[in-house]
Amino acid sequence: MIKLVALVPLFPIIGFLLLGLFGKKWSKSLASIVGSGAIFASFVVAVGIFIELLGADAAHKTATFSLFEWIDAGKFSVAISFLIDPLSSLFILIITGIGFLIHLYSAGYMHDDEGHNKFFSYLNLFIFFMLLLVLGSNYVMMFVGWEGVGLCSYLLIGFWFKNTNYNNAAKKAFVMNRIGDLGFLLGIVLIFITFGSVDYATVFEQATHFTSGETVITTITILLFIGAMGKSAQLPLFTWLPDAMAGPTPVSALIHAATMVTAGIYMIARSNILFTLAPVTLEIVAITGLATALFAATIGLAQNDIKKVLAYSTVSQLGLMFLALGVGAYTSGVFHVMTHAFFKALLFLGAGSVIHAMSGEQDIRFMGGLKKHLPITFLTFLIGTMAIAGVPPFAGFFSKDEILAHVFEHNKIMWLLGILTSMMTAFYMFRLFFLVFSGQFRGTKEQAHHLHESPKSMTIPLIVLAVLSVLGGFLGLPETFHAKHLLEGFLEPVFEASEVRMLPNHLTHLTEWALMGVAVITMIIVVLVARSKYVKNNEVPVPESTTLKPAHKLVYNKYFVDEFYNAIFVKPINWLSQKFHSIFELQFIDGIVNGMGSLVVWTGRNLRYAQTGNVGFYIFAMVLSVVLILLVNYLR
Amino acid sequence: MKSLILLSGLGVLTLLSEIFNFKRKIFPVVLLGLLGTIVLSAMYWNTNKHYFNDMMFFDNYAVAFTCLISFIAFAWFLLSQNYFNEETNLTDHFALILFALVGAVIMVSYQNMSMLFLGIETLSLSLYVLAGSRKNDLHSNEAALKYFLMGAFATGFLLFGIALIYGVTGSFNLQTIANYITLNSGNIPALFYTGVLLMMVGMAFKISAAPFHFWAPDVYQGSPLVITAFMATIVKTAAFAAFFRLFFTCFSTIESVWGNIIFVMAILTLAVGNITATYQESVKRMLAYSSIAHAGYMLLAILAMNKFSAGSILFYTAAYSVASITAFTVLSIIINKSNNEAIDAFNGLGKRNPFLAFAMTVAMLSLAGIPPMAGFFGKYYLFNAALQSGQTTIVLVAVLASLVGVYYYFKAIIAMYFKSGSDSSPVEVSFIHKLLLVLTLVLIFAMGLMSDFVIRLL
Amino acid sequence: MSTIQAIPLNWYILLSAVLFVIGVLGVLYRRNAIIIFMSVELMLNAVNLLLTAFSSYRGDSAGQVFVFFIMAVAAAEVAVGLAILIVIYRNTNSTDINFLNKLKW
Amino acid sequence: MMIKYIFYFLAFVSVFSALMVVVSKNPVHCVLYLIMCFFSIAGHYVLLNAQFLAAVHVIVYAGAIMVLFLFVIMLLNLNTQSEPHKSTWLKFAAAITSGLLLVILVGTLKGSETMVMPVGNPNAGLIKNLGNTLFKDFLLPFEVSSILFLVAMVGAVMLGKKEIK
Repeated sequence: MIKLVALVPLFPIIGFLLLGLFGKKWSKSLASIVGSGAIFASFVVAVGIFIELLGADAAHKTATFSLFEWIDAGKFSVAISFLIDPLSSLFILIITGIGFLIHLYSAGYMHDDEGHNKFFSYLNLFIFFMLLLVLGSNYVMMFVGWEGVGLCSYLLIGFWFKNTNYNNAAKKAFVMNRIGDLGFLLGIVLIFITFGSVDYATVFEQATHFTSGETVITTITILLFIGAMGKSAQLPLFTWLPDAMAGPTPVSALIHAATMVTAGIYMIARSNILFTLAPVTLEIVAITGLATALFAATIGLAQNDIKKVLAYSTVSQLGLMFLALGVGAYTSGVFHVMTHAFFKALLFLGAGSVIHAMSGEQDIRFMGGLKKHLPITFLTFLIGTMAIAGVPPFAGFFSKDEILAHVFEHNKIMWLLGILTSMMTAFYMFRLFFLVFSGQFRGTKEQAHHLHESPKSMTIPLIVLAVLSVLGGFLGLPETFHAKHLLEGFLEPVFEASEVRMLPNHLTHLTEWALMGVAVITMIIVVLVARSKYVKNNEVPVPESTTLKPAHKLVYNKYFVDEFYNAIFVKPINWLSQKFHSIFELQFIDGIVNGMGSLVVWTGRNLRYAQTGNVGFYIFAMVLSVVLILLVNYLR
Repeated sequence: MKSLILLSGLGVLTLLSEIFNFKRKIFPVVLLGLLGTIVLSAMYWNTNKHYFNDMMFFDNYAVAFTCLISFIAFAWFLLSQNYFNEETNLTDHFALILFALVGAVIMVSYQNMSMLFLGIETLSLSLYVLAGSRKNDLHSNEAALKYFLMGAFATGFLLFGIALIYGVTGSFNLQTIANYITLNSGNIPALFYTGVLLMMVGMAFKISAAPFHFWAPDVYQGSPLVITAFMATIVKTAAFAAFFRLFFTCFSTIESVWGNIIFVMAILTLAVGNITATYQESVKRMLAYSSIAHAGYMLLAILAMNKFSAGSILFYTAAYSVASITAFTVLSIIINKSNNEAIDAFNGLGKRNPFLAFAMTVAMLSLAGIPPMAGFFGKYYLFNAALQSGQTTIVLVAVLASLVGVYYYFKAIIAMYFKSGSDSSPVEVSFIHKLLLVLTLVLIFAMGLMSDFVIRLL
Repeated sequence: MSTIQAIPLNWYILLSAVLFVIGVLGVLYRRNAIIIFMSVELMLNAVNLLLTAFSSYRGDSAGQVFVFFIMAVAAAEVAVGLAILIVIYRNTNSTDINFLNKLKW
Repeated sequence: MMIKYIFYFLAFVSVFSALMVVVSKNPVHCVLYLIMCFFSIAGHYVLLNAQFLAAVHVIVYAGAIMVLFLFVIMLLNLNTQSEPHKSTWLKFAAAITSGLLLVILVGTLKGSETMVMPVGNPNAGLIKNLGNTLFKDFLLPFEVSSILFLVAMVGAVMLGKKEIK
């Protein structure tokens, strides 16, 4: 099966070509069958590769397949070749597997959209580029995939392009990613200058000869990390991701939660040896990740748009993954990528199902009590929420716990902040969950009338993902359970070179149990607070504009505890959350990004007046330049 | 050489067709002739023939560029096919274009300054006339006069440079001049360097490098669209090939004289071209600025001046010309339809004709240098060539400039896919244009995939 | 005694430089397109003089042959240039280059 | 000695008439001064032992090109009144710029006194030698210039002829 690796990206591109060329004349069902079928075919091959790798002994876990020399200019040569190793095989499994489920889901979700067939062709193209990104055996191919997924994401965010907001979101995503891409590109150039090659095998082999902390490696890794910051929405380049929610929900699930945004993590995990050799960069990665996690979680506390909450939570979880990479826990980072792909895709698809049922309404203040109407969505969403909040034994618990354990080893204060982040995560996720599913329905009569469970093509992916969210964690049981960490064993060959340079695990079993205990107990407290606030007290966030009359009269039970809690925690946090969102995110970061663009355009606007249209002036400029050139020559 | 004779013969034949009344049939004849030119010149691959006392030298560089120019001309004739249906002066146009091609072919294969001068003039004179060929259109008039005045003026500098170089070396032959430099290094009179720089000014004008670029936006905008397409592709390719040939054979050993100046010129060109393009409303004018910007990238090859330069220049000009032809084809269809060359005319094209929109998108992406289109590899090879010569600063500037470039190329894409225009009627595309677009699209992708092959030619 | 012995080559170079710059001055100084053409002709003549001087002092006729080509081109250029000018004059009734400002920015 | 004075005289005439071309208000005067300038340049050619070139020069420039100029000026009826002028400031700037160009050009031309000239054929400018060079070495450019003329002809006719409606 491994030899067939070229088939994995081949199917989606064929799918894209078929849909792009003939899709217009096809019926919607045919288009969705071709689109999903292409991904399913890839998935089958990916599973085959995965199984074969599982069985292979350590020496045969890495294989490279060259198709042909692509670029050959002097010393610089790039081959189109695929690298299969545990890391890439895991990623292609996630991409094709979840990709297939989301294609299936889209068949239902986009059924009434006129751009249905076009949508599938874009999705296939996206999968193709994403596979190229993870399968390439050198940085140039990764860059090609990197640009390609950016393009598709851009196309898909702006898919409903009639709305200018969507447009602006697409543009913002584009600009921010460009900043990151520049870093990545410069990083590749520097890698080529330093190592004389862009091939992973050569680069990593040569890198082992460098000593830790050398400036050139630090520079390379920082540049690569800038690229990762753009694509994986880290501080300060994260603001495009919440805006990107303007696209259709399956897109949010596939691109902006499960796959594309984790490309940055893949890149760092792939280049782990370089990062291990640059402790300074690792520290920067850890701090950036932690700051992003904390920051996004804070904003998530006060969002009212169901997709925005999930978006900020994605940013926050991505921050957590970077934190893991930053403390050198590469396996844990990848583990969390996997579990996160399961439960975040599930949550987004669940949200899509809710939005579908609510006829497009996304504001959670107008939902509530959907438990009765959407039983399957309710159950699966509950599982997803518990998984992300870290309820044992759901998937998120194990991966998050593993990360936090490594962070504890690294730095206690970081661990404390990490726990704070996961508390906030649990809070806003359960707040979301309670506001949507419990209590009374707060929408209009018309919406209430239309409430319905989604069709099978949408619920089946939900169920599959829910099962994965429950079981996914068992791939990486902590040592304390005296079980084998399956994933660690599998990924061993990829991170081998880094691990010998890292400190071994110091934590005793007792400490590990204690850490887990703290995490679980704080989580339970937070969930209970959320429950009392939103279920018992039926609290609903205040509408932004007073003209909007709340559907239900708000009932406040005047407990002293509540008052106290409100004054000490809720108000400051809400205030902070609002301010972070409005001042820091919208004004500061967006301001800088937009400012750069405006500066260029402004210069363009003024520079063009140099083109006066007057021939006399042109000739003057020419003669003056000639004089200058000759003068320079004379003085030389 | 045979290709040159064939092209001249074709030009004369088109003139005769007016007299003997077979001008309806001349279009296919010209197309066939151009294909013949490609074949004839390709046959001379690896022969390295010198002609007429070393007036011309058909090395592989010349052969490759002759093929490229003839091919672009072929594509250009397909593009302009329906433009000429309305023109009364069909044969005059054809003859002038063919004679301009003769000039272009001379410019890529000359080995003597006199041939360079005559090639440039043959090309330019035809274009002065063609730029002004819409006699009742003030814009076209203005473009012609501006082009003519400044072109003649720049020729003056070029000639003064040639005269000075002749005075010092006693020859117009490139090889003799190069030999003179190596033999007398260290005791060359200052006159010679002045001559080199004045020639550089003349050539910089032809490739529209800043600060000698001022004519380009106005002339490109004012000329009839198909002529603009011709100027942006064939003229630019030929002028650049001539520039490079001159500096590579003659002056590569005295880089200390012109290196810094071209360095500054390249930065200025990149900045002016890319930044000014961001604010343009007219797509035609935007493409003019973009062509200035591309001249800036091409200057990197001259700065690099190593064994990779020739190949990267060939690839870059090819990628740039093919993408430009695509863009101009779409633009001409749009202008035909809506009589509006502003960017708004593209609004909603994604709906009105997805194929056209796709073609335009690919062209824009290629011009912007997004992988896996040909334009990306063009930039890549250029940057690589410059890096091999240690020109890191200019590569950094070029990368930054290309980021700005992405902005304005995407303006067109945004207009097509994310905006809806007042006119939503579908756009018709003639069969020939469809054929041309398919051909260029395939090329853009194929060149990306087989960049290796092209680059190894030279 | 021939010219070559009597007059240093430098004088000719200087003279043609002066004529060339006067031509440039004319292009910068005037607004009438016809006079600008004439100034360009002046520049070309300066080049011709320079080439002829070099050619004579070197005893090499190639330089003078090149002068023929320059003359040929100058004649062709004038024909085309004046044709363009007449077309413009028909439309605007002027040969003032400052009126050429429709295309800008 | 005589030759030196002839050179001075011719140089003075050519520079003076060239300057007058630039500053004369009446376009017709400009043309006449230019013709004068061309004659003085022809004189230089004779001085340089390039008699054939001098003859061709007079025929082509004074005989053809300048007549064409005069013809166009008469045709368009340009005179002092219709002559546009740049503002004084611009004229000043033009003078300064050209002055700079002259200074810098002459600056780089200096030092060429030491240039060693090989002793070639003193009769290089005679018709026989010119013809040999033109039709042996420079045959191809000669042929190409015929294409150039064809271009100029076709172009001028195309622009000049009335549009057929």
